[in-house]
Amino acid sequence: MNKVVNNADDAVRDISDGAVLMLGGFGLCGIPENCIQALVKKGVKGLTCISNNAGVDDFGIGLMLKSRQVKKMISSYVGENAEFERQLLNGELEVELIPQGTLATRCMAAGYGMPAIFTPAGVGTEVAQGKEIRNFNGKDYLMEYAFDADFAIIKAWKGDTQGNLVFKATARNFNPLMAMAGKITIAEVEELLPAGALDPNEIHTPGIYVHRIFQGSAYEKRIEQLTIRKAHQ
Amino acid sequence: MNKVVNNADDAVRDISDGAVLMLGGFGLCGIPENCIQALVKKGVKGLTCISNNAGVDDFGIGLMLKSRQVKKMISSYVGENAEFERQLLNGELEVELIPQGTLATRCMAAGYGMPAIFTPAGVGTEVAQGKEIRNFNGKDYLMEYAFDADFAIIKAWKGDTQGNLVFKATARNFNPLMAMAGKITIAEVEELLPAGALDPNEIHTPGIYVHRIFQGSAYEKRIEQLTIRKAHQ
Amino acid sequence: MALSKEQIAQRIARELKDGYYVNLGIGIPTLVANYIPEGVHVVLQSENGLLGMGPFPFEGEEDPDLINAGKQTITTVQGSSFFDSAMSFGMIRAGKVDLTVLGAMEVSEKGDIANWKIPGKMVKGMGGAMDLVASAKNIIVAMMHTNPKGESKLLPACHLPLTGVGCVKKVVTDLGVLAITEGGFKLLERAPGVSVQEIQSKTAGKLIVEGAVPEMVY
Amino acid sequence: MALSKEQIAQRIARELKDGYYVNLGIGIPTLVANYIPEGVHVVLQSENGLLGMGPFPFEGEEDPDLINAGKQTITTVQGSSFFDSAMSFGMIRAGKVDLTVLGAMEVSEKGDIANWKIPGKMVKGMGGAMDLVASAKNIIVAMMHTNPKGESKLLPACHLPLTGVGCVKKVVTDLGVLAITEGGFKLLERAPGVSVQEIQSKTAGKLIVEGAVPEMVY
Repeated sequence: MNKVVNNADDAVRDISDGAVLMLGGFGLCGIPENCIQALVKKGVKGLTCISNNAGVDDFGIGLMLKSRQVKKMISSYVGENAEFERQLLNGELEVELIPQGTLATRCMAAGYGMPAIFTPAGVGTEVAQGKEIRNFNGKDYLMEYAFDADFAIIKAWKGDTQGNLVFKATARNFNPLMAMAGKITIAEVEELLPAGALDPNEIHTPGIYVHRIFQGSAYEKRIEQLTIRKAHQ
Repeated sequence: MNKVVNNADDAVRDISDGAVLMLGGFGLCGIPENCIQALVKKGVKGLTCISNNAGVDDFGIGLMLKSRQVKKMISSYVGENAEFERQLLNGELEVELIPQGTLATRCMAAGYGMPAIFTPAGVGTEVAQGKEIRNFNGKDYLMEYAFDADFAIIKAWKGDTQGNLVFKATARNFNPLMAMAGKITIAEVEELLPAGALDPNEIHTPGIYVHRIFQGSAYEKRIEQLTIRKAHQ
Repeated sequence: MALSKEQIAQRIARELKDGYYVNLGIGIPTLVANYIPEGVHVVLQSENGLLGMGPFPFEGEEDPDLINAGKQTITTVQGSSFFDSAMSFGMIRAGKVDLTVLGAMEVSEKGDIANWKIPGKMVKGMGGAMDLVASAKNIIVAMMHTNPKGESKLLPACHLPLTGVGCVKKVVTDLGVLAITEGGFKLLERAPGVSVQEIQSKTAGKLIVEGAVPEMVY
Repeated sequence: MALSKEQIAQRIARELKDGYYVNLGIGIPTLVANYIPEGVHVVLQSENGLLGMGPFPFEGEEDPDLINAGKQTITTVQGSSFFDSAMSFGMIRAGKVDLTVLGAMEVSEKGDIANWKIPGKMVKGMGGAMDLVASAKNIIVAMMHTNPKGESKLLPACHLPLTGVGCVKKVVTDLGVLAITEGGFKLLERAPGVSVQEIQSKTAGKLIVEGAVPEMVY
């Protein structure tokens, strides 16, 4: 039951060209930095990436975009990325934009074995095009399908050797949802602990969802929008 | 934003005859003991109770059954209760039995604003009668609707004045799901703390779901099946 | 005189009621947090997974793991809680958030809103806006009455791709406060010194003016 | 000689593989936990919200907040985790549990199972059984080969109301081990000293016997 692998290279060893990946994080917050670097190093191509955002030019998924590894992005917001824009406008990159709550719930649906969910997000907009609309109690909902991803690659704060995970603050975001949703789930953690070190009441992601885990290193944790107030405000 | 009420009587003050209630707990584990007693004392009648079980003859929802306050039970398992059986066989009580996972997920659906969910549980059985069946990827699923409950009455381990809740061990069960699902959610807790006392990373139920909270008293926490091993086994 | 962005935020803050859970969008809506009236306690939701958002951190106290939906570093207040994005949008979808304030490019007299896409321009994505407008019980739009070209943003029907349909309840602009009613935009208040006539001339959608329209007081 | 309930559990335990997540039903299945082979590490799931279920507590160490799905007091092992019932059945539905062992009143040669309701008798409810059988990847039924009246419980089709359809993969009874195959019950192993003929005579459903059927070794 020991799910520990040596490092990011080992964790992503069998991700091959054309794979569908989920990548946790919101902006640059809570992203699997080590695995992204390992994927860039590995040079795997033609990836479909399901991730709320696409990183920035020189960090996060932006690094994979720069090295032309991404065929398609499925995201809710892809701003802040000039290289992304260039590839998209040149037709080198496909993008599917979906509402953030729909993105989150389609991950959850996969993790919960629910093939589809209903949400009102996007009713009456171009997001609804081609989708089944259904009325419940006088309100229209779109039927949206669970994601089907080969790998979920996520980042947690603490984890144990059995794959149990705990997230910190808003670095939680999509990570526990994607953890549930991947056929193979790879978790990198800031602190890897022996089984039993985490309080079973406080575990966010039970180990059953996690297939590989390792302690990451050299986390940059870049801040995208440093916003501060003056001491005398 | 202080949601604290004085006691169980105060918390259930406006529950009236014919109300639809969700009651947390699994067997006698994690049940809202104080509120059940207050409901018995109040004598409110004709209730529909959504709860995984129906208590035992002299405890839990069994107390409400004994005083003939329950019109209908919606549960997954109602054994261990002679009075329940008597009322059911005499036609004094309606019962709707639904699979436990369906029960849990219909609570979650209500809390997540999803009008319906799909589950394979019950396909090909009498549970499927009259329900919409839908095939996804070669597998049949039943469409099951979100519950619509007037009040959710739940029990937590710790809570704060803003309604944030933490559950202990398997006393969690249906409690956080029902907490999300009630139009009005009433939480009784073993320990009521000031806002800020709970670690925001470790909260199971955010306060937004909880409308009333109070510190319960005199918890019996009865054990339904005391099972022990011998020291020398 | 037309309101400043700060004043628009200040006016919207008067809509807050004690005990409200509130989601504030990026831009003018974010400023609303600076004007919460005395005695009114609200909890701010950030859709990336936080209830109980506090002010920006002091320098050196920023935490890269603690950001808002605009990716800005923030702090928390007492009684806050973190959760995943599915629960976050679950509570939005279930109508647990009492008030949502967001910006818009266009609002129609039927309450439609367009705020995510301009054809021909690079699209950044809708983020959580479509979820919010489809589910929130009470949506107030904060925006300028006209665009930089001077064209009305309050229209009979939106020209831009929609974010949501028939969802906006109220619009607070630099010129006034307008409720979406069955007949169109009902003018509730004027900015100090701004005439009904000026508002009429800058409102392309149907404007309803009943009796004397009070002037806002600042 | 026919197997005891303990021996049925012991035989099923041999199906466990290292790293399995396993859900054990009430009755004989619960006993499987006592026979987990050396060197095989499995994690027991209890559908009321626990991964990492341990043995029953010593006297005085029982915790009313810590029970299994049979409402028995239990303990946890290192690396355990608690969660709510929706996540619990979510992981079951998503096929994360590798093996489910449960009892049955009847099993059909097509893998249908009936284990929750007898018409005319008080119905207690299906609990989590319908969810488990509808979703588990690998379901083993543990039961006696015949009912107290001596009638076969392995049938061409179930007489009792179904719990699930075409879901059982294997049946371990007091007389043998049978796989559900396209043609019917394929006899894999006999209990020590039990003849193929006896099994045939007590199996109402189609029985497939290919070559010599090995005897179990205890």
